[in-house]
Amino acid sequence: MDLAFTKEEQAFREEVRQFFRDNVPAETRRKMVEGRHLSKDEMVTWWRILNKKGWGVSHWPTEYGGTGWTSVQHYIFNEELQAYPAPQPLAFGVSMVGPVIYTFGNEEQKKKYLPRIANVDDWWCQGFSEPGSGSDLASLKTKAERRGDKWIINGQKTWTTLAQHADMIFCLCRTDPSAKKQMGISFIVFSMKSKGVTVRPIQTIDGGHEVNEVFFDDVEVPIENLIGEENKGWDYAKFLLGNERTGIARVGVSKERIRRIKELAAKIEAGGRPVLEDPSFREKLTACEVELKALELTQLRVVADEGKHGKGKPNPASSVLKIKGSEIQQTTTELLMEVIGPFAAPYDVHGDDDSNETMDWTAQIAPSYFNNRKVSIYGGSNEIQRNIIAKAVLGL
Amino acid sequence: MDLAFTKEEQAFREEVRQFFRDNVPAETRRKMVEGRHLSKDEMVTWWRILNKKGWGVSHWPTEYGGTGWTSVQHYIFNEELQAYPAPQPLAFGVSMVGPVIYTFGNEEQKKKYLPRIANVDDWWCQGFSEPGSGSDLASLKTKAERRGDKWIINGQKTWTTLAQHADMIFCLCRTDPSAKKQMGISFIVFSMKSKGVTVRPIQTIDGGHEVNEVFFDDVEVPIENLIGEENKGWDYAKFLLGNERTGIARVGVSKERIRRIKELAAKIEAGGRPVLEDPSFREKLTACEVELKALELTQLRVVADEGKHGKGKPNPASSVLKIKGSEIQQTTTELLMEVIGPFAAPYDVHGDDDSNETMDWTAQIAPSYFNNRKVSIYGGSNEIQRNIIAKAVLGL
Amino acid sequence: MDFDLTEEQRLLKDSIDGLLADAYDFDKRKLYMKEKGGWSQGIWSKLAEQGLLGLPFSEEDGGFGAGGVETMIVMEAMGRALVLEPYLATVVLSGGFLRHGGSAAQKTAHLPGIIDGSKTFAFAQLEKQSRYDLFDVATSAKKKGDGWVIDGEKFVVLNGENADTLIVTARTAGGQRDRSGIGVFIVPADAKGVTRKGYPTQDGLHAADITFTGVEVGSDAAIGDPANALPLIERVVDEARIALCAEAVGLMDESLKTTVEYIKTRKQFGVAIGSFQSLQHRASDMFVALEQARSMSMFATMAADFDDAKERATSIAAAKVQIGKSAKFVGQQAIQLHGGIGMTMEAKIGHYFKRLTMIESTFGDTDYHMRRVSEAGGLI
Amino acid sequence: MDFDLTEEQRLLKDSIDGLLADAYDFDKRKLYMKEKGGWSQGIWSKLAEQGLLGLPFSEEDGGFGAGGVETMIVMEAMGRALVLEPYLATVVLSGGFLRHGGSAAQKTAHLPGIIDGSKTFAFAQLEKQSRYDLFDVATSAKKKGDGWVIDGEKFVVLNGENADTLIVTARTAGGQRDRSGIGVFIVPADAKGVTRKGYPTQDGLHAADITFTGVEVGSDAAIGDPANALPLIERVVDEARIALCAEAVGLMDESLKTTVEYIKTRKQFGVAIGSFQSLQHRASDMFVALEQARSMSMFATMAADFDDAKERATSIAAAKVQIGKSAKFVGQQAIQLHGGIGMTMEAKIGHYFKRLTMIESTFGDTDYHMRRVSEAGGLI
Repeated sequence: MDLAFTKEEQAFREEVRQFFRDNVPAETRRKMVEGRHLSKDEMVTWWRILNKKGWGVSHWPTEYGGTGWTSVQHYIFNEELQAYPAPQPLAFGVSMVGPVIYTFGNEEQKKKYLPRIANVDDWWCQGFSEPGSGSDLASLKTKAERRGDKWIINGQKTWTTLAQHADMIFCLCRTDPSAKKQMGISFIVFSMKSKGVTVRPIQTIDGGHEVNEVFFDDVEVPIENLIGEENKGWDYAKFLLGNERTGIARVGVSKERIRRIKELAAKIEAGGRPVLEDPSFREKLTACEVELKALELTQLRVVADEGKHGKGKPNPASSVLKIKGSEIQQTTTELLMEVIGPFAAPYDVHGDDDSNETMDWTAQIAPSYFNNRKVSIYGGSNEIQRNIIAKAVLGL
Repeated sequence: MDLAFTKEEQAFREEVRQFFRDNVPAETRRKMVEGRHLSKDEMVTWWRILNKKGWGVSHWPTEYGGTGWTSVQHYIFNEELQAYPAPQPLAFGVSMVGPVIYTFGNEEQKKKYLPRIANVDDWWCQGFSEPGSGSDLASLKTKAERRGDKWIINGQKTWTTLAQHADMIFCLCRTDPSAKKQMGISFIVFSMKSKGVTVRPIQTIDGGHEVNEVFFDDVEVPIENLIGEENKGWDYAKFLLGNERTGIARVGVSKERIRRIKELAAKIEAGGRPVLEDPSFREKLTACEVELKALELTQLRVVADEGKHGKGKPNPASSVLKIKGSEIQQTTTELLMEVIGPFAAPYDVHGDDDSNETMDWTAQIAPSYFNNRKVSIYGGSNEIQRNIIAKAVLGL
Repeated sequence: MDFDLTEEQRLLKDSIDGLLADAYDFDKRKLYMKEKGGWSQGIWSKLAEQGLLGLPFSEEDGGFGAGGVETMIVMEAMGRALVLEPYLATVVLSGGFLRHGGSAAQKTAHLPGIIDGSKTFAFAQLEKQSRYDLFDVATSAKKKGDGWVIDGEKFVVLNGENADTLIVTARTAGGQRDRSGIGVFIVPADAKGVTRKGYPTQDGLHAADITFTGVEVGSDAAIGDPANALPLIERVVDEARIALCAEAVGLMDESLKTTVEYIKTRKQFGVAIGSFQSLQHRASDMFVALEQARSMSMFATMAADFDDAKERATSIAAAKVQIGKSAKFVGQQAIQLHGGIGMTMEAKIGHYFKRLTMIESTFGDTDYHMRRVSEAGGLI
Repeated sequence: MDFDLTEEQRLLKDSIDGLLADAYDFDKRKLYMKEKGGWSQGIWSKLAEQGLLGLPFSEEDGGFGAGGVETMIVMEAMGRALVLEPYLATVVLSGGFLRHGGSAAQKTAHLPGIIDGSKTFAFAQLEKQSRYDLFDVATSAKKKGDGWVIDGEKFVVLNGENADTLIVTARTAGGQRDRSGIGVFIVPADAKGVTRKGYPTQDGLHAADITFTGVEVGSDAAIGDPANALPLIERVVDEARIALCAEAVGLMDESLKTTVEYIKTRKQFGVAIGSFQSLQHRASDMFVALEQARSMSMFATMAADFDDAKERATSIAAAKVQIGKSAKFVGQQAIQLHGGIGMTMEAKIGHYFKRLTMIESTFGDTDYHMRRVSEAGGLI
């Protein structure tokens, strides 16, 4: 047991950090710091910089463009990326559909899709959730019927993140209506520009537009767009969801936000002294920092352990990452609310203008608090996570 | 709606308070303040003073010695009693078996038992819980078989509070083994001096001896000791448990303990200033005071409302009393632990000697913290209370 | 001590509940938000018609002489319906200044417009640096002839965009954080030198940042003692805090109801999610938080009449602490139990959550009032 | 970075786990409690035989030169078995003073007795007024000839009743709360003027209040610089805090296991209570608290080697915060989930709860360390 980073790991951290300093567009970073939404262009520009450096799909097998890093290196890369902050690679392409394609797709599919995913030539979105399915994903109803050399797709997806930007979708569709729940589902990819695809925005309580409803009305999809075997889609979905294990803690994001809290709390006064010097605020902040440090270590334990437990038997501590990670993210947004106090109230006074004064971006603080309520709901709600710990870890 | 106490109610409070000042033995009060155990003699002496004043069984019907007070008067009396502090009347006699006897007993039983209960000529204990029954009380196994003019009782009870002092027990016994769970249970009273009754102490984690196991081995009980009808005992038990509604919040007890915390925290220093001036300690204490004030009001609402909802349909807010009341009691013991800090460790250094120095009774602080863990377990655990709210109040 | 409503209070409750049941469902509310200033003049007129805008004013001033319990009833109902109209700003706050500090002439000039619904008011108090300290006032009112000249900036003034008349705190003497030397002034919103920048707030209400540049008002503009109005300000703001507590209870009550309804009907894994014990217990904890808040809302209402000023202030602060804590828990859990749908603008519950959130930081957040209670030596 | 145990660490773990599995079940522990001083000389000898008492000492001093990870492994195992023997007082604390500050002569005189199990030690530090501040020392050591005269009172000295030798903090100069002027002295427990009043502690260990009245020791009694030993004290106490963190992790780990076992078997309403979702989720939350504590125990172990003294101290303080919070939650919930049986002396779980409770207030409670982390500017 050696609990320190090696010299090599420290050097790697410095390299990564320097690359971000030199290459993340200043405007992109500023918007991230201020909790603003980025434009599609801003995101894609950055991802292409990353891909050019060879870090766009870092965790993919080297034959498809991956880096061959150790799990600790991946951890360091992600932490630095979140903490700088810069946008993480588009998960739907890089972390979700990419691995499914290189693992279960045929050669043609690999050649066709993987380079475009890496370079974000296509923006991907995920067609899993449906109205009514929620945590019970397998109850999905969207169906794909085979007609000649086409799939005819009908149904509705929801909570489809950034579908408004998307070129492609990977979709779970029921292909055998007579099979039981998890059976009879297939994993099909297709263009969002296809006739019959309609995207309807869902406005969330923070006033933002991140998620959408997507309707399929007799959408025709070439038969070769099925990934892997017909009716085996549920297995691929499980594989895909299982890949997302350690990123969910979002330690770097919370670290960055705590730095922001400290900066702001040192500036804003309450009762004639900076909020940062208020003992009860300070104690809450410290409590959050301690939990975050513990989570960081928990994450490192899981990272260091990856692969040792074998697929399907993750480190028991990994279940902690989602619960604590989301709680801490929420706490940081609550602390920001406390710092800003009565000035949380104005809604979008200044819009996205470029002014640099403090009060300009504080209108993002309440929306960020509201928006972050989602992190204990999505990706398997924290209640579901507790079920998982009880059953899979404690054997209850 | 008039949310202030009337002049009459205020005068009553003053009268009660003055009576306690004049009549509670000083030594009894001191022991209560310091969280020590009282001897049987000390308790009985005080209760007889109370009974002589006519306040021993205040909530009984006047024909059996009650006072005819309004529910607000009862509330004031109990609050002042807890806050003085002085021992509350022995619940097992006064609040539990007494009401069962005057409601369901025959004339002979009333004449025989009620005056002795009021004057604590008999110390009563409760024979309900059994090993294995816990929250599922109706699964009890102790049986009473009719043999001639006797009941022959065999079985075991547990968590029998202060059975070591008891002269009498009221006991739920299975009298019809063929009947379903709640059916076939009878309510029988008998002498703890009967042949075949064995009391075995249970030592609790605080080192105290409050509860016992009680074994019945062919105990012979006169047939007339059945209260009410045979096999209707479950109804009487429900009646009895339903009577204990507002006392459970123990607002006065928590108030008194908060006063003690403040006294001690003003004396003991941490980091060169009294603990009471430590902002984070202070905030926790204040938070607890606010919750307690809210609970006091909640209790007043329930009290003022008593009888209006009719039997069996209590004020929905009454379910709050047990949960919050126990949480606050536990918090106050935690705060005392924080005040005393490293000096919580010594176990019973000075025993029950009479020295008056601060450090003398601090050895009771940790035991009191340990002991108070029980308040969220007994009387229907807080988990059971949440089930009750969900089902009975929210309709889930 | 009696927690039952009197016959008149019962009638009042039925009246406001009835009005809102008819006129204020969630869809209608969306339409009201689009009206000028973000609320409905039609509803405001109905409130006036039913006498609700005149409730707390004395009969000789044209009102009904109602007390704190009546305001609690109205505010709780308004919370339950998520009402947008400026009752707090106009009747409770500005009306409060006129009631408690206004001269006969000021009352005559302004109360009829409030009571008949023709005028709305706003209370301009918050400054960039003041945060929750009512005595922290940088805006100045300097003597000029018989009158005053007001200069300064006020922020997040509720109903500030729409109000006909502003009630403004300004310093007439002393340093920025002195307790003395603060005055309260009536300023017509269209006075020369008043600039208003209006905007919606996070909870769908409307507010404004207001600049006062050499705004001249007459000698009759000062409410009460222009050299020492802090006690008046504290009293009126305390009444606003009490009203906010009641509104929050209404919001929480409706949030819990809505959530319980939702989990009873929403199905997952073939059963209603309300059948899962962990969600049941969460809902129970919400109920506990609500009832504790309800108790403290009543306590605050009661405390407004306490003789001892310190005890009154501490009690109301304590109520705001409890309401803040309960509101946060109930609001957050209501969203959590709704799941994804709770995150959308289309669902009602998120709007309750947002209003509850904003109430927490209005006139002092939980920490601020916790400190006040602590510094006063607590409640016991 | 590597969280795996080395081969040697694995062997160490097996060795201590094996020893305790054989010799330290709950019933045997009850017998050990009744031995002189409240712990078993037999177990102590076995620990010595297996080399565990010499673990952290250098090979030239007769030890094994093991590091922090090894102490973590041992303390966690001891926590799991609820060990009574004075490892913390003798090996970690007193041994720590000798290791880090002792002269060659002091090591030669004292380490062999520690390593072979023939002598135990105690660290006399706490004073009536000092609470958690290590620099708050009223006990005095006054120069007399070449040696020192010690006067003062120490409280709750772990193993103080039984120890052969005491390590005592005493002030050689300055005021009671000065950071300089503090020395550390080796005092034979049977020295003239030493009075010990022993007693059991709430968790079943033993401690003593010790009075020093004109206790004379030689010039060789001072460990390190008698005028400036606070850095040494802070270092050693930090190591004790790290050891306590590991012990607490062992206690929590076993508490959770015991609780899960219990709710799997305990039946109510005809089913195992572990089938109720609310209890399942509570157990899950206990698991989360345990894993967070485990992480911070490792972090503290790692932090002992940090170069930056301030970062080291802050990191260890942070670990104590996390351990304190987790210990409280896990301990309390373990009792709650056990129900009535958890309240009895007969059940194992209550004893875990009590030891966890005592650890929280040893060498600084959660609030104390929280303040230290805050004052250092936090962790980020």
